[in-house]
Amino acid sequence: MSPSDRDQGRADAAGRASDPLAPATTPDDAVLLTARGIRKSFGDNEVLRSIDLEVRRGEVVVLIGPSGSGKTTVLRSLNGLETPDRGTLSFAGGPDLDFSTRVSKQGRVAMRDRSAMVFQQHNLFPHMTVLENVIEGPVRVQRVPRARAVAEAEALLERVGLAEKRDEYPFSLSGGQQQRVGIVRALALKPDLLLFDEPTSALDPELVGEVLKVIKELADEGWTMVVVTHELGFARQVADEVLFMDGGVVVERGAPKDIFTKPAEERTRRFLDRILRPFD
Amino acid sequence: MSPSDRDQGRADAAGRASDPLAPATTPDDAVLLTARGIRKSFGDNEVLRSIDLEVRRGEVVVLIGPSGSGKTTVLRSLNGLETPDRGTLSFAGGPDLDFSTRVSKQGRVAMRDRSAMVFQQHNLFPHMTVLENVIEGPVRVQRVPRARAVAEAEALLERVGLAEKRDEYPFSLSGGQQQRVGIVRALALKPDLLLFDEPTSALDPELVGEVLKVIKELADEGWTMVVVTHELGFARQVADEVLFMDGGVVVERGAPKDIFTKPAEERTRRFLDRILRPFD
Amino acid sequence: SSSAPESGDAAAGDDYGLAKAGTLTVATEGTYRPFSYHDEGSGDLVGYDVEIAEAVAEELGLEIEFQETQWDAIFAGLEAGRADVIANQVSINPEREEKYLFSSPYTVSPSVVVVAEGDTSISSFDDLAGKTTAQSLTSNFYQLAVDAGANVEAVEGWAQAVALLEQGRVDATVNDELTYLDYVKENPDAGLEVVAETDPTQSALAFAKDRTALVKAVDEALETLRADGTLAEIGEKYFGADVSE
Amino acid sequence: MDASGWQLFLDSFWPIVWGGVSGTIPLALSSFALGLVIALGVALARLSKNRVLSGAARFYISVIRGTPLLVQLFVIFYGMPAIGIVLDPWPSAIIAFSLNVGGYAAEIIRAAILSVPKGQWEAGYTIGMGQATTLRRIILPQAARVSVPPLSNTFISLVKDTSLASLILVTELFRVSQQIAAFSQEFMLVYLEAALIYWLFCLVLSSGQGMLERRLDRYVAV
Amino acid sequence: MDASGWQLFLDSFWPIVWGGVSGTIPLALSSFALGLVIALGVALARLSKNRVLSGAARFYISVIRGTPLLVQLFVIFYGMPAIGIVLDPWPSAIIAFSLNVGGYAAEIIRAAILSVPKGQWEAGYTIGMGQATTLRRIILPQAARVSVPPLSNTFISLVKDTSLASLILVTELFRVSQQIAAFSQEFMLVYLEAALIYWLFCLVLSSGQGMLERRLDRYVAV
Ligand SMILES: Nc1ncnc2c1ncn2[C@@H]1O[C@H](COP(=O)(O)OP(=O)(O)OP(=O)(O)O)[C@@H](O)[C@H]1O
Ligand SMILES: Nc1ncnc2c1ncn2[C@@H]1O[C@H](COP(=O)(O)OP(=O)(O)OP(=O)(O)O)[C@@H](O)[C@H]1O
Ligand SMILES: [Mg+2]
Ligand SMILES: [Mg+2]
Repeated sequence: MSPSDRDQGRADAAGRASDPLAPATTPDDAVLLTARGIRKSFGDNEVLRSIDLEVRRGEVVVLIGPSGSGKTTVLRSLNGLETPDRGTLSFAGGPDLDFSTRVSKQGRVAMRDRSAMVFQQHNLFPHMTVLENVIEGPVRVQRVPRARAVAEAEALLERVGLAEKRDEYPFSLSGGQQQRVGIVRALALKPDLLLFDEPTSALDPELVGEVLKVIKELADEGWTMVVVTHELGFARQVADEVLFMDGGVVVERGAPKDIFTKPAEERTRRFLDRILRPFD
Repeated sequence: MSPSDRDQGRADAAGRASDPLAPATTPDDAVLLTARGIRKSFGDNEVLRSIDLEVRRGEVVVLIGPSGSGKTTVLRSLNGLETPDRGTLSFAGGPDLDFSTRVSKQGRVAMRDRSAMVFQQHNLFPHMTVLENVIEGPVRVQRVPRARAVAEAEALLERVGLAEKRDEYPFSLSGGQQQRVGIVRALALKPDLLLFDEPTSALDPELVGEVLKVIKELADEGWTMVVVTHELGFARQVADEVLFMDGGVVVERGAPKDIFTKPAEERTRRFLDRILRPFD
Repeated sequence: SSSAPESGDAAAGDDYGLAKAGTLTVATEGTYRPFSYHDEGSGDLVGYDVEIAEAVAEELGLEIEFQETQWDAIFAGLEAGRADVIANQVSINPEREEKYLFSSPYTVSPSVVVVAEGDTSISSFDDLAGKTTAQSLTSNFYQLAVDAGANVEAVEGWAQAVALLEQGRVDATVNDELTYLDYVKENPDAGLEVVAETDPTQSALAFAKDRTALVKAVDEALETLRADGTLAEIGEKYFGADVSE
Repeated sequence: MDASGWQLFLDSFWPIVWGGVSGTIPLALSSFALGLVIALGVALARLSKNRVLSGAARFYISVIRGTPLLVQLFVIFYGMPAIGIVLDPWPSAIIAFSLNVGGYAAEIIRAAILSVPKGQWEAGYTIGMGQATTLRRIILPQAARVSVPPLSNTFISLVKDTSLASLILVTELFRVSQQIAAFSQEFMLVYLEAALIYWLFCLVLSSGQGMLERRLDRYVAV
Repeated sequence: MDASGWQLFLDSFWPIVWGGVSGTIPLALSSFALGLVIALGVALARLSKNRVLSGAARFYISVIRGTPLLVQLFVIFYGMPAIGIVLDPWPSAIIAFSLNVGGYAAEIIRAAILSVPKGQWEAGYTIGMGQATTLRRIILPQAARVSVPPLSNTFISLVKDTSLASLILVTELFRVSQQIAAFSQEFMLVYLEAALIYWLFCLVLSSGQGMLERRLDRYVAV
């Protein structure tokens, strides 16, 4: 990893304090992240069997696939929450990790700093208010001055319609509001890459829309993201590329309209059928 | 309540030991259940404000509505898990309850015996095998001889494709399988009325189909049921009547094709929009 | 280490190996009336043994400090070198003489068999055979009762033994005559009587094996106190009699 | 440890163990069994909607936990005769320890019952069971699993607390050690030996707990 | 209670309370505070992936819980001088009770840490925190809430267990009662009075617990 490249990215980020919701970089065709041959087993269970992935700046990649196919494990590997057994992961501007050899702690930390995850169950900190949740990362980890972190957090909350909730504890918010705070918490870190793991599947159906809307806006504004979701309609509108995973491999990948309308693989077709037409 | 009417019903039930999946009565136009002016408050929170409901034998009534609108509370009132503050509930063949006066314990028990509930979170007994879960009610409560209860349970499990799971504990089943066992457990009681509270909303999307399929088959076979669901496609296919609830009242009711295509009320339309087109 | 003398002090007790220089540290129960107890329950530490120890310390030109604890811990404290001496009616017996040094005795009193008034089935130590008595484990009396063939129930002290006797749950208790006398003085209606007594037992101050110099000095002090009538005086105060011989 | 100390250690070992086997263990086991029954009753009373019942249960728990066990033993053994109830040492000890366990375990059982999801009650009701049947067939078996670790702690404490029974004339492990210590005047050595033997007993009990937990865990994913 | 009994009760009340205020309470509070620190360390060691560390923690917990507190006190006060460590009664008592609390509370804290959903760790990591920061900022504040009730129980037990401190020359509530009982020979009455005073202390402590719980509960729905 080259620190100067890295600082470059940060400098971009710092320049946009006026609009904290804007992504770190403008969309272009530069590759942000390359993963090659990622493998991961839990005991005997081979969960990922050589996953390849490329994410360009400003691109939205959607992962779909049945339960247990390894989607979450892919995201967690990208965020450094899981250490693959093999394969390489490299971010433009570093780090560059090869998991066939022992990866240093710094390497994993550096990788984690490039991305931020939004979880299915939001995982907000219940003992902190909305604002405290959002500024915790910037203030404690990134050492941003508190006043600036608060100002940015307020702008972000405003943007997702939660300005007046800043001093509430998470328990008093609805599921959709909690999830939006989760997104803001990730955005406040100004990561290069946003990771979403089924951000709406724990929500009541009528709350799904408000969260998807925020994610769609982020996509439109040029944030780079990898999204695991079962909301196929959403995927079709937002994704630049869709990957269908099953049994730890990427079975098929392509533009959403291709995957959804004429899947090449029988497995993909069956999966889509089960979701789109559950009771025929 | 007239005991002889009631025994009549049971006698019907007893006559179908050979096909336990068949409903207690054949579909006809007789009203099975009438609810009038059901009200219920939790503290200051008026959750149900005069709900009227009529369910005919063999009919499928679907309740839809936003979170907190009182759908679950309606179902629970029908199953005697919740005691309304006011209103009347009467089953053909008894009991006939008026909640404006104090309702006897026997009355509530009698009402509960007429219906069985399938929960969102399945609520299987984790310490019992699949078979034990299913025969617990018949053997312990209805005093059915064990051998007969086992035979009927096996037939039911066979019918939903879970025959070979009879000796497994619930934790080792998938969500869809657990939910199907939950349905079998309710069926084994041979209730006159089946109540489903969002039976698929805790499931992975690709498991939803297998459960809805079973419910649809039950509907086709003439079981009487009240279903709370957000699966509008399913509701459209299966429901005889759809009720849209909001804020503790039934805002609109009618045939599914009417409700879904040309809702009379603005509130209904907005709700349907949020669910059907969450990200426009 | 513990015997380091303080320079300014008159070097009293230099050779005794005291736990705390210039101070005689005395272990005692503090809950054993009338030998070692608190005046009015929560007042000063007083009692026959306490005053004897105080007199000895004064005679030796030492400060005195009491360490109050249960019987089990008293001996542990002596062995750990935390206390220099035990003043708690420790009766001299062969097992103890093997482990500890003793001063010359300062209490000589018989042990008595106490029964509920009117119980005629016991009139001697031999009658205890097959009977049940209540004794505190740590006392010499326990051994006496066992030797007499009694079933011994171990209790924490005199008060519990008397309670059991009064409730009819044991037949007798063996104890020091002095304890008995003190009790009936306070509780004249207790309904107890003495039916037998032994030859007098001797109680003395107990020391760790290596404190010969201290024992020698204490013996001399006791001799002086005996000679000048102090021991007798203290006995008069607590028992109305000199019990030191 | 010198030779005579070692000899004393060896000579005392079996007598102390025997004190445990004949005193401590039967006393602890019987009090614990009885205590659990009391605790279940108290826990149910505490959970009941009846204010008098739940108030009485709270009071009971508060007194048992707020006062020293020693005094509880004294009251039962030395105090009850004042109102004409004279009990032998063993019954007194078992009653006192059961009542004590009853107070501590009641809170554990109550928490365990509350930890079973409400949906399990409702599932019981919807298949037609009454409250009592649901409790017995559905809730308690699940509560049992949750309460094994804290109840084991209570039991292990009880094993050591039974040493207080010597105060009311029950001979058990600790009393035997005290006797040996008093006669040998080797308090430190003998108490250390007693501690070692308590510890061995506790290790055995803990492994029993492990087995029980595994048995009760058979129906949950690990 | 007759007149002289009543008089004794009144005369003893303040001395016993004073024994509590000057002995029991400071001893219990300081040992508990120190014990919590030890417990946190032991709990973290027990949770660590390092086998030696977690094995040592297990052993420590097992010994502390498997042996009588009385022996632990004995060893520290009367045993340590044999290896040249001579401590005064109060320091000895505080060390012994802290180590004891450390063993019991370690398991409570461990369970409380484990009870915080794994997702909270991951949320900490994903905003860039390391393990130590996540533990301190995210996990422990949540674990605190869960552990207040069982820790209060430990504390209440400790309050009563401090009566053993009299063995090592610390004068506290129970010692004062023993002195009064020895003088008056009315042990039943005096011990009952001591129990009453312990109970009063515990009631005060429980209400403190209630306040603490309400404070910690402010961020959860009720
Ligand atoms: N920490 C773990 N230890 C052991 N096995 C694990 C672990 N995490 C995941 N697995 C296993 O890895 C497989 C893939 O899990 P993963 O969560 O990545 O799937 P997924 O595609 O996200 O599924 P879902 O749609 O249910 O979230 C599953 O079989 C799962 O049981
Ligand atoms: N036991 C209870 N005590 C207090 N309030 C309750 C209770 N049960 C339900 N409520 C309240 O009643 C209202 C209606 O709840 P209900 O569960 O019936 O709604 P619902 O339509 O089923 O919603 P959802 O789609 O989220 O399941 C809500 O405001 C809820 O908070
Ligand atoms: Mg997943
Ligand atoms: Mg509901």
